[in-house]
Amino acid sequence: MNFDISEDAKAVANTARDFLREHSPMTAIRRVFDEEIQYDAELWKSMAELGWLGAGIPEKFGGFELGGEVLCVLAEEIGRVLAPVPFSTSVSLATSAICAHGSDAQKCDLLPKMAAGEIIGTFALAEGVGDPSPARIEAVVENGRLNGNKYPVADGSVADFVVIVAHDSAGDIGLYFCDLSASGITSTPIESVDPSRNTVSLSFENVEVEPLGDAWQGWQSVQNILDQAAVILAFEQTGGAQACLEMARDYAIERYAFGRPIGSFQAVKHKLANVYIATELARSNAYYGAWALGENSAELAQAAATAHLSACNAFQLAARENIQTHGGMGITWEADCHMYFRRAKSLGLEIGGSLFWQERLMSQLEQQATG
Amino acid sequence: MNFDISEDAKAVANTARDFLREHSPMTAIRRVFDEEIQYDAELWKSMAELGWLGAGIPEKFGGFELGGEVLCVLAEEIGRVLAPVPFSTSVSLATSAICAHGSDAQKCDLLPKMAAGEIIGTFALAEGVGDPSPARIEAVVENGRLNGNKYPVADGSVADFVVIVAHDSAGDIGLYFCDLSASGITSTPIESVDPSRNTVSLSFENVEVEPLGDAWQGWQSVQNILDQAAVILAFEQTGGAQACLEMARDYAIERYAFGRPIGSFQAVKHKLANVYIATELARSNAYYGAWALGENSAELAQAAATAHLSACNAFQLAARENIQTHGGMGITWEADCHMYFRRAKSLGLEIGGSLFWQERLMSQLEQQATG
Amino acid sequence: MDFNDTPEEAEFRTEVRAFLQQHGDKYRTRDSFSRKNAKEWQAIKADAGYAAITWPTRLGGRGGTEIQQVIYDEEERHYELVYNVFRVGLGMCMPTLFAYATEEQLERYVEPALRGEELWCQLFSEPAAGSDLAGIRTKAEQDGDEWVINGQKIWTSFADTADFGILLARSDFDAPKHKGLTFFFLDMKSPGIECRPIKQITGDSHFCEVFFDDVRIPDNQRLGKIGGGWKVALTTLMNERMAVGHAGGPDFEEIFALAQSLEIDGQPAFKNGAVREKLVDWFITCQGVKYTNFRLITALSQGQQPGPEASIMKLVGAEKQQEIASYGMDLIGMGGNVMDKELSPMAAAFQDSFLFAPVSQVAGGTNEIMRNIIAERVLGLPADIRIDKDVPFRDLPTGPGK
Amino acid sequence: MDFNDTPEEAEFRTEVRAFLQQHGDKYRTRDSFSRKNAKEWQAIKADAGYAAITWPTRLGGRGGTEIQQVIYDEEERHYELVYNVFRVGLGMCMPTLFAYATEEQLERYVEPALRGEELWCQLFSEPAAGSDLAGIRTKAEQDGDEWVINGQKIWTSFADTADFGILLARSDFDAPKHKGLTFFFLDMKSPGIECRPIKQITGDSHFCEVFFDDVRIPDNQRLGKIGGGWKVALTTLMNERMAVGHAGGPDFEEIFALAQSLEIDGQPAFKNGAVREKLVDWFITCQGVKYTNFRLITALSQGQQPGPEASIMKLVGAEKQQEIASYGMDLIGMGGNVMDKELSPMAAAFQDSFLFAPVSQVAGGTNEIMRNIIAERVLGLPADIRIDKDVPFRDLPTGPGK
Repeated sequence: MNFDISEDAKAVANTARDFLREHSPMTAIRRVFDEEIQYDAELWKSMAELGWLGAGIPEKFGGFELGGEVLCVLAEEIGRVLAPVPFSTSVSLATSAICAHGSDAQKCDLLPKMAAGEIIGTFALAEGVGDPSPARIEAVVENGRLNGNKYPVADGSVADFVVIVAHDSAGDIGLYFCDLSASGITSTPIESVDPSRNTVSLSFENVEVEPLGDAWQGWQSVQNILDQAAVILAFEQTGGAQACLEMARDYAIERYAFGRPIGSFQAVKHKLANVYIATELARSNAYYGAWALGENSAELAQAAATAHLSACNAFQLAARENIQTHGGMGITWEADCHMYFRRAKSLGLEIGGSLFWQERLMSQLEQQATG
Repeated sequence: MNFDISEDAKAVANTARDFLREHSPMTAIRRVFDEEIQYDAELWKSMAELGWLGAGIPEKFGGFELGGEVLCVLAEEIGRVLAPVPFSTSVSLATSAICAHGSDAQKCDLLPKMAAGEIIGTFALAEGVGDPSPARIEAVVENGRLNGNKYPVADGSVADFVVIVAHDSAGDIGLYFCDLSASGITSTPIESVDPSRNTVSLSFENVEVEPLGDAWQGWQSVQNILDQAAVILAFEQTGGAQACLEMARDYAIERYAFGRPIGSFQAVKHKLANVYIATELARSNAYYGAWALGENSAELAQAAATAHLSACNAFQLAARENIQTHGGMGITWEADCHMYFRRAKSLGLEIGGSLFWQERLMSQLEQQATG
Repeated sequence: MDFNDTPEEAEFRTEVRAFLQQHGDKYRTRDSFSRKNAKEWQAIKADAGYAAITWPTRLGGRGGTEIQQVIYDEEERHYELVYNVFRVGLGMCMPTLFAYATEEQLERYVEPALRGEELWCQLFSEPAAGSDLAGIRTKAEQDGDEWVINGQKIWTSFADTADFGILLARSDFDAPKHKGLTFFFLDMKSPGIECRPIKQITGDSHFCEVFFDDVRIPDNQRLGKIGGGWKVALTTLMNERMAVGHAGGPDFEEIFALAQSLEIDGQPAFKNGAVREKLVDWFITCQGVKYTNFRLITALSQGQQPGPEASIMKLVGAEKQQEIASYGMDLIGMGGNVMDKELSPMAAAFQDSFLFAPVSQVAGGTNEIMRNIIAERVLGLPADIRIDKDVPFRDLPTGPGK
Repeated sequence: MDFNDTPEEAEFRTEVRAFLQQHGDKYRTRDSFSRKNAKEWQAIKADAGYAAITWPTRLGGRGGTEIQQVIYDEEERHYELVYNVFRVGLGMCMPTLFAYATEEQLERYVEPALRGEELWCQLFSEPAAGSDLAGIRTKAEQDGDEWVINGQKIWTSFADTADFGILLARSDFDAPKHKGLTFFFLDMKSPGIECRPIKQITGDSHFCEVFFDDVRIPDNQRLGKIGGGWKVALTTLMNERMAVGHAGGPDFEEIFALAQSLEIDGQPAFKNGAVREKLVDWFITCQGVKYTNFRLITALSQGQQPGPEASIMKLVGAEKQQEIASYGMDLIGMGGNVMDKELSPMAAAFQDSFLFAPVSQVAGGTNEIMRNIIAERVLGLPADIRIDKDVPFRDLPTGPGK
C-alpha cells in the first residue's frame, strides 16, 4: 500500500508552498478586495514560467503533462494562501474541457497559450439560481450563434475566452468555445460573496461561437468535466481548511484571556480538534479522488463527489471556527479570516451546491448496490 | 399573556412530584428490569385513589375531568421518575380512544373501571417495522372476528384490554375493542430496548372484537388519537430530559478529577448548557401543545408534532449526555443513566419515529402556506 | 393558559397603539443605526411617557412595569421604529448614572439623553480585553482634581457621533485585576480623543476604535470609588436589555418561502426530504424560541425580573441565523454567491445574513461565554479555575502577542 | 499512489494467507471475548511466528515490522479470529515487562503469555480515577521484602480468569499526585483478591471490579522505582494498539442495506431525501476513516511509528456508531424498540449497537479526553491549568462524593 502523494508531486508541492509564501502573501488578495487589481498578473506569469499552468496539458500542446496529482497539490497550495489567480477556472475547468473535447486545431491554438499564461479561460455553466442540470440550460446555439445569459461566471472579468454549456436547436447539450472579445457580448461585474473571484454576468446576443470539438456526449461530458474539477477543488478546499486551522491554532496560542492562552480552554481545544478531524478526513478523501483522477478510474464520479463534499464540510467548518476563535478580531475586515470564510462558501457553490453533489454520490452508490 | 401552566395544574404537579419522589424511587423500575414485577401495582392503585387515572375521563363516566393540562403535568412527573406504570398506554392512548370514539355503553362499562385502576388498557397500532400508516395495517376484522399480528404493544403484558387499529373487509380503517382474555389471542413477551415497557407481540386468530363506537372517520381518527398522545408524551419526555439534566449536573458538581469538579471543565459545562437549551425549548413547545390540546385548537396537529419532535430531541440528547457526563459509571447497569437512555429512545418510537412526525408537521405547514 | 393580555395590559396596549398610530408612520425607518429622524422621534416618545417606561417618574420615566416595556416594544416593532442609536445610552449608561451620579449630574444629563438631544456611548472593550473585560489596560492617572487617560478602546458603537461616554479604565496596575479599575463618564469632545470606524466583515462600519491621548476627566465625573470600577461596570452590564431570540436576517419564514420558490429536479425544493428535515428542525427551534420568549414575558407579567435564562435566546438565535443563511445559499446553488440585489432571490437576504452571522455569534458575548453563563449562573456548575484573580495585574501573563 | 503491497509485503501476505487457510477455519469464533479455542489458536500462532510479529526474536517475536502486523491483522480478520482475551497481556503488559523486568522474569513470563498459557490483565482504573488515572488511591505499603495492597480497581477485563496482572498503586500519599505511584505485577491467585463482574448497560459483563484486602506482592515484582510508577504506566499506555476506526456494530454498509430493505410511503427508504442526506454523510465519514487508515498504514509501511493522530479513528468511529444505530431504529419506526433477533431487521444489530455505543464513547478514553489529546498532542495547544500537580496527594480536593 502506498496511499500517499508521489515523491514527484510532493516536490512540486514543496516548491509551490515556498514560492507562494514568498510571492503571494495576503497583501495580494487584499489588493483584489480593494479593487486595485483584478488578479495577481505577476504571480500568474511566474506560475506559467514554473510550468504550473501547463501541468495538465500534454507536451505536444505545449504543456508539461505533470499529471493529475500535481494539479491537485498545486490546487492545495493555492487554496492555502488564497492566491488571487484564475486557477480553478482556467487551469482546471477550461483546460480539462479543451483537453477532453477540443478539436486538434483548437488544442493547437489554445493550449500552448494557456500553458504560457498568455490567455486565460473560464467555464460558463450557471444561469442564475439552481444546480447543474441540463434542464437549467436555456442558452442556445443556432447556426453558430449563441443567445442566452450566464451568471455567475467566476474569473469572467479576467478571462480571454469562455467554454460555454448550451444546447443546440435539437435540444442537445454541448460545449462551445467563445472568444470574449467577440461582438454581442455584454459582461457585467457581479457583486459576489467572494469579491476576489472577478465574477461577472455574461449576456450573449447572436454571438459567434464554435463547438468545442465534435465528440461530446451531451450532459455526460459536462458532468465529467465537473467530476474532474471536483477533485482538484477538493484539494484547494483542503488547503484552505488547513490554513484556517493553523491560523486559529496560532491565534489560540498567542491570544491570552483570563491570564492564560485561550487555546488552554476546552471550548477552544475541542472546537479545533473537530476542525482537525474534518480536515484530515477531507484530506484522505481528496487523496482517494486524486487516485481516481490519476487512474481515470470508473470510481471517479464517486470519488470526486466524496472528496468534494468532504472538503466542503471541512473548509466551511474551519473557516467558521477560525472566525469564532478570533472573536472580535475575526469579524473585522482587517483580519484575514473573512476572506477564507467567503472563499469556503464560494468554492462550495461554484460547481453546484451540496444537494447536487449529494445526489450525484447517492446515484453512484445506488448503481453499485443494484448493479 | 399568561403562557404558563395554570395554578390548578401546578398544584397537582407539585403533589405528584412529592408523592412520586416518595412512592416511586428508582428501586421500583429496577424491580421491573429485574423481572420481579411487571409494573408497580401499588403505585397504580394510589394513582387511582389520587384521581390521576381519571384525570382525562368525564365525571359522568366516573372520572375527574381535570383537563388536558393536568394530564400533561402528570405525564411530566411520571417521566421524571420513570414510574413503572402503564400511563402513556392506558391513561393516555386507550382512554382518549374510548372517550373520543367509544359508544355510551362502552364508556359506561370501561371508563369507571379505568378511573378506579381496576382495568388497564393499551393501544395496538404497530405491525412490526414501519411508521403509522393505513398502508401498514394488515390486521382485518371480518364478521366481528379479528385476524392479524400486532407488535410491539407496550404494556401488553399488564393490560386487560386493547384498542386495536384494523381494517374491515371493505378496507376501511377502524378502531376495535378487544378483551385480552378472549380466546384466539397469543401474547408473547418481546425483548425490547426498554425492558420496563412490558412489551408483547399479540397474535389474533379469529378473535371476537367489537367496534369502538361507530363514528370513526377512518385513519383521521387514529391520527387524532396520536396527536393527543404526542402532546402528553412530550411532557413525559420533557420530564425525563429534566431529570437527566439534573442527574448530570449533580454528578458534575460532586465528581472530582484532576483535583477539581468535572463540572468546572468547559467540555462538561457546554455539553450541559446544550442540554439545558434543548430541554427549555422542548418545554416551551410542550406548553404550546398543552394549549392546543386544552383548546382543542385547529393547530393541534402542528403543535403536537412540534412538541413531540422537540421533546424527542431534548430527551435523547439529555439521556446520551447524562451517560457521557457519568463516564465509566454511566455505562454500568447499576447506574440509573441507562434506564433514561432506553426510555428516551423508546418514547421516540412508540407512536411513530421522527421521520413520521416530521412529515406530519411539514404537511401541516404546507397546508398553511398554500391554504 | 392563554395568549391574552390582562385587562391592565390590554388597556396599556390600546394606549400605545393609539400613540403609534398617530405618530409612528412618519418616523418609520429601515436603518436602525440611523440618527435621521431618531432624535425627533425620541422627543415625541419622551413627551408621551414612552421613552423610558420602567424608569421612576422622578427621573423622567413612566414608573411602569417590565411587561409594559415589552408591550411597547412589540407594538413599536410593527412600525420599524427601533432606533439602536439611543439603546446604549438609555439602557446602560443612564442606569449606571442613576446608581452612582450626584443629583446635580442626574439633573444635567438624564433629560437630554432621554429626549435624544445628547447621545451616549460605552467605552469598555479593548483589543486585548473582550470576553475578559476585566483585563482592560487603558490607564487612568490621577493629577490633582483631574484624571489623565491613555489607551485604546474598541467596539464602541456611535463613538464618533456621541456627546458623552462611560469609561472603564485601570487606575492601579499593581492591584489584582478586578481591584484596580475606576469608572468615569466623559465628554466625547474632550481633546485627545480620536475615533476610527472599524470596517467589519460585511464591509459596513458600525463600531469604532477610540484612542485616548492624555485625555483629561474631572474627578467629579468619576462614578464609584477609586479602584471600585468593576462593581460599577457590573451595574452597567446587568442592565443589558433582555436579548432577543431573533438575530436578524432570514429566519424560518424566509427559508420556507425560498424553498417554495426554488426547484430541485423539477419539483419545489421544499418537496425534497432533505430540505424538509432542515425546515422542520428550524421550525421547531423557531417555535421553541418564540414560546420561551412567551414564558419569559409571562414571568415579567407576574412581576419577576429577567434572569440569565434569556441567554439561550441570543445563542440559539445566532446559530440559527448562520445555518439558515448558509443553507439558503446552498439551495440557490451555483447562483448562491451572487450578492446583487436584483439577481439574487429575496434581494440577497441570505448572502447578507451569511456575512453578518459571525458578528452575531461574537457581539454581545461569544457563544462560548453564553454557554459559560448558562452553565454557571443557570445550572450552578462551578466556575473554571482562575489564575488571574489574586495576583498584581502587571504580573499576569499576556502572551507573546503583546 | 496505489493500493498495492510492496513485493516484500505481498510475499508476507501470501505466507499469512497460506497459514490462515491451513488453520483458520477451525478456530473461527463470533465471540471475541471467549477463551474457548483461544488458547489453542494462540499456541499455533506462536509456533508459526505470528503471535507477536513486532517483538524481537530473543523474546519469542518475529522481529517483524509494524506493517507486517497490520497485514496479519487484516488477513486474520477474515477468519473472525480476533480473540480479545490476549490483547491486554501481549499489547500492554508484556511491553511493560520488556522495559522494566529482569531477564529471569522475562524468561519466566513471556513465553507462557505468548502461547496463551497464561492470561494477563491490567489493574489501572479506579472508581474515582478514570480519565484522571494518576488520581488512583489503591494503597501500597512496604513491609520488609513485600508490599501490602489495599484498595479497589475497576474496568479490568478478564480479571476473574487472569493468571497475572500489572498494578498501579499509590505508595506515598504525601508526595504530589504523579510522584507517589509505584508499579507492580502480581499473581491474580494471591490471597485477598476478590473479583466481581460489572454488569454493563447492555446486560453483558465484560469487565470486573477487583478488591484488594491485604494482598501481598514480593518487592522483586515491582517494576521501576518506588515512586516511579507513573513513568512505567506511561510505557504501558503508549503501547495501546492503534485504535481502529470501526467501533463495532452497523456501519454505512448496514444502514444502507437497511434503507434498501425498508419502505417509507411505499418507496424504498433510501429514496427519501432526508435518508439520502444522512447516508451521504456517513458514507463520507466512513470513507474518510478508511482512507485515513490507509494513510496511517502507508506511514507504517514507510517505517514511521503510530502517533496520536490515530485518536481520530476512535472518536469518529464511536460517534458514528451512536448515530447510525439510533437512526436505524428511527427507520424501523414503531418496531424500532424490538430486540428479538427473529422479529427485528438484521437480527436487532441496530438495537444492540445502540446500547453498546455509549460504552464505545467512554472505554479506552472518553470523547472529551480524545479531543484533548488531539488538541494538545497533535495541534500543540497549551495544556489546561493544573492545580493537582504540585501539592501533596492527600491535600487534593476530592469533592463531596468521597
